[in-house]
Amino acid sequence: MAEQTAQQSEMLLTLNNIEVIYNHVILVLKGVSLSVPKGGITALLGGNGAGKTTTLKAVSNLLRSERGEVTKGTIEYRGEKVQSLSPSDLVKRGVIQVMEGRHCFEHLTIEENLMTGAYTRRDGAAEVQKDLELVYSYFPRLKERRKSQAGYTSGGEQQMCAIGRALMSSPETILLDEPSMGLAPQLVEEIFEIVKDLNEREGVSFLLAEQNTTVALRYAHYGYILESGRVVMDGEGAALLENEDVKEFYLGLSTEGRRSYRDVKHYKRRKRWLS
Amino acid sequence: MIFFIETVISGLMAGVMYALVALGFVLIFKASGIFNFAQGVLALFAALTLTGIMDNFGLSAWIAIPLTLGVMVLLAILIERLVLQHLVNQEPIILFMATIGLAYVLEGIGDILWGSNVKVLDVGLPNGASDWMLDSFDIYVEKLEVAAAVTATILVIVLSIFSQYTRIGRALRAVADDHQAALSVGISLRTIWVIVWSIAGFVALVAGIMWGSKSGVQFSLSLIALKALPVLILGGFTSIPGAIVGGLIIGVGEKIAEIYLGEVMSALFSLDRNIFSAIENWFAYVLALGFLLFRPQGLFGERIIERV
Amino acid sequence: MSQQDVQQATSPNNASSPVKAERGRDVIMEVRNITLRFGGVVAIKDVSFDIREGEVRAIIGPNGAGKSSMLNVINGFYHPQEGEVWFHGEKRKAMKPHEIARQGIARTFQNIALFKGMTTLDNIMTGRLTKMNKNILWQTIWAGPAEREELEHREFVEHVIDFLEIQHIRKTPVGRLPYGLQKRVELGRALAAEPKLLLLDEPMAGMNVEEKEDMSRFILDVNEEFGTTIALIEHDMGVVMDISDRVVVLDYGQKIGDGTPDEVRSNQAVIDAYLGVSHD
Amino acid sequence: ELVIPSFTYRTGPYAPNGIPFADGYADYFNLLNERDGGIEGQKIKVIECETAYNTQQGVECYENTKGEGTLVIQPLSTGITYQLIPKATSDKIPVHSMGYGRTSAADGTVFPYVFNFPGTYWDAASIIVKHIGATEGNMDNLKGKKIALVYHNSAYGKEPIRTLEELAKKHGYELMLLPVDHPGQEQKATWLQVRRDRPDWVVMWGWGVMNQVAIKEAASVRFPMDRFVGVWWSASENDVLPAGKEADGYKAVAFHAPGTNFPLFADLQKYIVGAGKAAGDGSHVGEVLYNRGMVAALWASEAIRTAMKIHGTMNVTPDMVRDGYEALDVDEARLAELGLPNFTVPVKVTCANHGGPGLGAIQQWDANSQTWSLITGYVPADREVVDALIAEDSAAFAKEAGITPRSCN
Amino acid sequence: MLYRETGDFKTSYRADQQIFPILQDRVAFWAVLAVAFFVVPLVIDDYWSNAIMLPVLIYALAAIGLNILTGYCGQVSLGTGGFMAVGAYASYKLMTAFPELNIFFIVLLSGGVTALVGVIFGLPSLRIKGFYLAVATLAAQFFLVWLFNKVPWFYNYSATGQIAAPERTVFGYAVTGAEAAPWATYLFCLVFVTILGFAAKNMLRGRVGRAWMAIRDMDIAAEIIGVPPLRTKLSAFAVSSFYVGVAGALYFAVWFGAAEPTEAFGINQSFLVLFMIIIGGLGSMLGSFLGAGFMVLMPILLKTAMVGGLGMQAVTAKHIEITLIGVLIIFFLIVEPHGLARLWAIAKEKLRLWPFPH
Ligand SMILES: Nc1ncnc2c1ncn2[C@@H]1O[C@H](COP(=O)(O)OP(=O)(O)OP(=O)(O)O)[C@@H](O)[C@H]1O
Ligand SMILES: Nc1ncnc2c1ncn2[C@@H]1O[C@H](COP(=O)(O)OP(=O)(O)OP(=O)(O)O)[C@@H](O)[C@H]1O
Ligand SMILES: CC(C)C[C@H](N)C(=O)O
Ligand SMILES: [Mg+2]
Ligand SMILES: [Mg+2]
Repeated sequence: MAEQTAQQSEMLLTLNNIEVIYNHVILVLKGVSLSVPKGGITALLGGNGAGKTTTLKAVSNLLRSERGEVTKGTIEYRGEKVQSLSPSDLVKRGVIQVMEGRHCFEHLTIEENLMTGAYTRRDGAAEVQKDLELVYSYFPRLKERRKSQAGYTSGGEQQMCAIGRALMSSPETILLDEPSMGLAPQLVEEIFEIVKDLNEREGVSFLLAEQNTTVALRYAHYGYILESGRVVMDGEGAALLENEDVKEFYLGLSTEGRRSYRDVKHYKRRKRWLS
Repeated sequence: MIFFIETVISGLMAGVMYALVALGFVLIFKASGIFNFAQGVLALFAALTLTGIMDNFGLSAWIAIPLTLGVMVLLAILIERLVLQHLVNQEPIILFMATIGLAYVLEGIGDILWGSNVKVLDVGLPNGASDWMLDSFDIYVEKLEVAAAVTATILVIVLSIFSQYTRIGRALRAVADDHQAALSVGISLRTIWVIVWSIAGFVALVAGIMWGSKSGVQFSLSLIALKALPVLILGGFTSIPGAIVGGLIIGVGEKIAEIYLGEVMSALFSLDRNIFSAIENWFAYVLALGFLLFRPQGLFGERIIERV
Repeated sequence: MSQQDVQQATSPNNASSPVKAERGRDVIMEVRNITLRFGGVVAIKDVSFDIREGEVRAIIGPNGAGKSSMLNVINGFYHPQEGEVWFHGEKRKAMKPHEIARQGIARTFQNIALFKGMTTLDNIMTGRLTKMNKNILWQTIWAGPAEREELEHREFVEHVIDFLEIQHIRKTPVGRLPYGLQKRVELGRALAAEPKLLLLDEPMAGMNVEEKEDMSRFILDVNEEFGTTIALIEHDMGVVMDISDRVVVLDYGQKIGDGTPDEVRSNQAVIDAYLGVSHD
Repeated sequence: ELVIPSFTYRTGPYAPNGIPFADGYADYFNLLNERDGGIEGQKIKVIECETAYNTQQGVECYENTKGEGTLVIQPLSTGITYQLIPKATSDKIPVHSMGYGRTSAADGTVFPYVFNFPGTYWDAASIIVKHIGATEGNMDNLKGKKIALVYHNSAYGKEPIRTLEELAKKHGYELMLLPVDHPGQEQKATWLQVRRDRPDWVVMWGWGVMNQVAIKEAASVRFPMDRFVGVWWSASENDVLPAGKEADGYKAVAFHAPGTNFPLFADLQKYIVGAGKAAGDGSHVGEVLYNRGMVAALWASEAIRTAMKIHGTMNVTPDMVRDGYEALDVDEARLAELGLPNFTVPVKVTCANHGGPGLGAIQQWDANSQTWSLITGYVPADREVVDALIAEDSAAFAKEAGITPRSCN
Repeated sequence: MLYRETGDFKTSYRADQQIFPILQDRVAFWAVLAVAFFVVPLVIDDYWSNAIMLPVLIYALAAIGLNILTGYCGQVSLGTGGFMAVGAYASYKLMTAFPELNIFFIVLLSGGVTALVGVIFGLPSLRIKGFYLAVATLAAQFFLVWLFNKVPWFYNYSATGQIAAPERTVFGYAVTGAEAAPWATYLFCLVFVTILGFAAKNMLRGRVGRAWMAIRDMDIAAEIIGVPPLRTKLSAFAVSSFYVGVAGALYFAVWFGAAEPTEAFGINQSFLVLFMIIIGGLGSMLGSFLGAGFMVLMPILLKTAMVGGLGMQAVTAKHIEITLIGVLIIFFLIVEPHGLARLWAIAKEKLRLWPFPH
């Protein structure tokens, strides 16, 4: 699936050795470098607390509002340093983030939520309307619930809403944080199909943090694996899928094939590349 | 009977005056989830600036009002730059506290700039009781308050439309729900905040003009904020029309209570009727509280979302 | 994704599940003809099923099917317009959620609902509040009964902490923890209540395989070692098929399937509505 | 150096009233310093302390200035005065609550360190009733009349109620009580009641914004201004100006004259205001409350002078100043000497009587010329009623606080 | 590494549950307490007592009370002034009705009375939340003040509604009334603050405190895991009001000696105490003290610096002081929204890492 990434493409987003500290004392990212090529799907993998969300927030500049800051390194988008920009400047440049844990506007209806996604757009109501229909066609469930306040919809519906909202800004790059969380299996596939579709048809680039490694690597052109705030491995999607360590620790496949969750034994198997 | 009608009317009028102040609160709360304690001081500050400009430079109200408005916009920008910008994504109570700090600052600066003497504010609004009402119906209505009622109505209509149906309006409500998510979709909190605080400054100016014309411009003007609070919870923190409906209910309720409760109590329980005087203040709150027990979000407020 | 992928993902070599079906004949919880409406939205429509003592019962279904609402009905947060809830063979009267908690039903939440300002330890200690009762005056003095009670329960909670392997974050405020650990703490809080029936709402969302394995192990251990009955909502079919004894499937508020994992997996209605067919 | 703290409120809701008073108080002392080199050659040091009319800050000011050798305290607030009575008494520092504070403090035997001359609130109430009687023809005509009291709903505003009730019994008028809560911007209900019940007279015990609003509202409900009488604290320029023409004819009781028509003001202009040494911006000179500040300062300086004479020392202590106050005698002649002939009532304080003569005149506002002027001479209060009440109240206080009244003979 | 917890291992849960688990903190705390009890009384004078120590102690007590309700149980209240009034009037009525009763018990009883009143006004909290509740508690504030102002029974029918505290003694030393010595009033308050401070800390670290915090952090989840909301909230109202009531009684009887409800217990009091806990730190005992200290001392310091130090005019100084207080509030919020207590904690954390940045 990922063979077409072989060609060398121009880098859209580059993180160069960044370090992030929360609250002046908690050091979370310890020198992360990665890059997202134009028109590529790049996956960011890693266990809980590895720093995936932090990395994405560093890019979209949402860290500041959580009392975190990038203390070292640079972040460049299209060759421009973007660290000092505001989140809305980034959105205007075509970078939008889908936040982990949904973050819908509770009191707004689903449709109003989607419309806020189009806040920065200047290309006219008709275009926006078209995209709204597109989002509804991706997620028919949202259309059914369009007049409900987002706060009263189910977890999955909120997740769809959050993704749909980002699509409404007709972005160039999407930072997707755990898009599959809480979605039913067929929807997970669908989401990734949408990603692929947007990527291929519209040339949208993606940086996605995902726990569902199997699916993510199947769609991603390139992947980085993060552990405790450091990149410990990277490679093409397909190559990572074949890596023995990745198989063992992220895919749950042992040499005998897929393990049953029931048979997992009571011992600690976690492997650390480095710490 | 005439007297009862008169009581009701004066209650309505008082209510409108409260609503003018409440409106400022609602705007900011609705648009950013901030309970703006400084609203009263903002009204004082606006009125002080207006009189300051008029008296010191001998300008007419027509020039001074737009100038004051300019000052209020400038103030909004400063508030955003120096305060709010640094408090994105904080809990409501922290933002509330910051507005208290702001209230102190504005009070101090207002004093330093314009002094604490009483200033007479005359922008040409009609004053005194309406002779026509008094002569033909023997009902006493203040002309100033009629003007206030008209202004308030216009404000409410315009602001409701603005917040419900425009792109910016939607963004305002989004910010109130979730700062981070709003940032993430590209809503610039800074712009939004400057916009709402400017509008709130405008509303404060209107309130300042009305109250200032009524009782002179001086520190006490900032205390009218307290009168707006019961109105606010009754109408709902997030509802612009709620501010006016709440105002009317509170206004009428407290006037009727103040005038009649003593009589009723002395008739029913032979209690000293003098005890039941000066009850307006707490009565307004108790009345609002009564409504809240049935609708915890106020009459028109947004439902409080309770889910797990 | 192909049909085959789904098959593969959902059918590991799970040899052990038939054995479990034998266990637990007594029905501990039963919902009968539950209908729940929110204004015009019908979240649950005439759904009945039971949960047997000691089993792991999964509830699955597409997004918005009414799964979480069902858990909310079971623990008394939502009051269905129609239908009955039977617990321990008795029809349950209208009750407040906290009273129901005292009857031995604990749960975790889909959107983590930890007490953000408190440490892991304190969060889990709150799970034992239903079991603590020394009055407030003793509390003010501390030394004496209140301290004894505190230490006794602390002991229990430390077991839970050891069990979930979260010793290292004992004193960390939970707001700072990564998502997966928060889920684990939430499980700990529920376990601390020593529930008879444990309701888990998507306990493994946002975890990678390794973490899901850990979580599965915790769930199974709880189930096996303490005999706790478990009802769980989960979207990862692999997990559901592996660890549950019986599965109920909801779709648009209605029950469309109920049975062992294998039965459910081959149910055409379930495949259509939930497991999905390929788009290739 | 003579240390005199000035408890001011130049901020807060009551600042518009506090400012002119504070200016007058400070300017008078400064004039003495500049012109005469102080009192009998002793320079006066005025220490301003801002209370914002707030009790807590008042207490802080008291404790703070006490250490500096405070000679007399004028808290300018009934609330603070009540607070300081026990403290100052035990610290032996005289308190002069001039025309405010606790009325029964007029009884020097029970309150040895508190003075409230030249008149108390009860005197004021009685003088107002007398004026009403006079206007109605004679006191008997009060029978069946209705008098409303619009008052600040605090210890201050409640002070006159007792007396007015007592007088109602004596003269047969009906008393209607209308409290107004702080700060008093909203008085609709109050004035509607006035409109409905149509009292013949309205008496006001207000302060701050309450005064202005009341006068405006009274005008709106067409209550005749010449039947509306305030206490001396409800009669400054601030209170009537906002109502414009409508305020014409409003009355109040007064114990000193308004305006600048006195020789002393020439000196004031020369040494202080003109010399740029005014405490404020000089704009309040001659206003009612400014002049009142001056009177307060005048009596304080005379008391200090008296104390110096009695004790034969230039270094007076607060305790000595108390003696000075108790021997204070500023008669017409002395006033003329001071450049303020007929500026205020002649005052003679004694050990037993700290309340002074209890005289008051009625002043009236003329909206056209924007001036206050006295329209009656100084008349005494109904001593029979007032003194009895004072005796009763101070005896009750003495009992409660366990004080044995000192003997004054 | 000036400040360390490494090497300070706990071998029992009991040791781990102490108020100050770290040895250095423990030592520092007892040292402060020792100074407060044995050194300060020897040097204190009227000014220090009346203008600084009593206000700090009494407001700290009120702040602890409000912090329990707002900081720990999440129920924002603006009724503090009203509840302090209840404490004050209760103590006044008790003092005058039972002259023989020791003032110590009078103060405690006043707290008890206030707790009852607090429970009544806490009832709406079951339905009303957040700022709605905050504004609704103003009903209590205004109603109570009105009550004490209007119903003559409360002020023993005195002419103006003022109440004054008669002299009462402890071990023969006057602690109320004008004759009370500064050290006596100070120690009397300090004893209350110490005892009640420990009591609060004990409640907070145990069952009761956890239930409150659970309600604060997420009331619905708390209810679902078995915390009864009404009982818990009302207990917070009761305990909080008890503290506030005791503070009110001390405020009136010991500090001021006289009071009038509209002035002394007005809405400004409510706000002041709220400022204290927010500036000090919501949900922090230390914060209650720091906040009280800050709000009492800051104006005095500014005033002293500007009037005494720079020789400014009182008015100008006052205006600048008001402005500066506002600026400082905002400044501290921006530096650390969680209050001075958190700032202190971060400072300690930095010290622990010192000299390394992290
Ligand atoms: N606001 C914050 N303050 C302090 N620490 C934080 C904050 N946010 C995150 N952290 C810490 O940063 C580390 C990385 O967190 P992050 O959320 O980036 O992980 P993640 O890889 O996205 O994990 P998950 O898969 O669980 O979402 C964690 O250890 C977390 O405790
Ligand atoms: N309190 C409520 N008010 C209104 N509608 C509600 C409420 N709770 C749930 N709903 C609606 O009921 C339906 C079922 O919701 P529920 O949360 O039970 O779904 P779910 O099966 O848990 O889905 P998911 O897998 O996405 O979490 C949804 O359409 C939701 O919008
Ligand atoms: C100037 C004042 C002393 C009058 C004031 N209203 C009082 O408290 O009595
Ligand atoms: Mg994450
Ligand atoms: Mg759900």
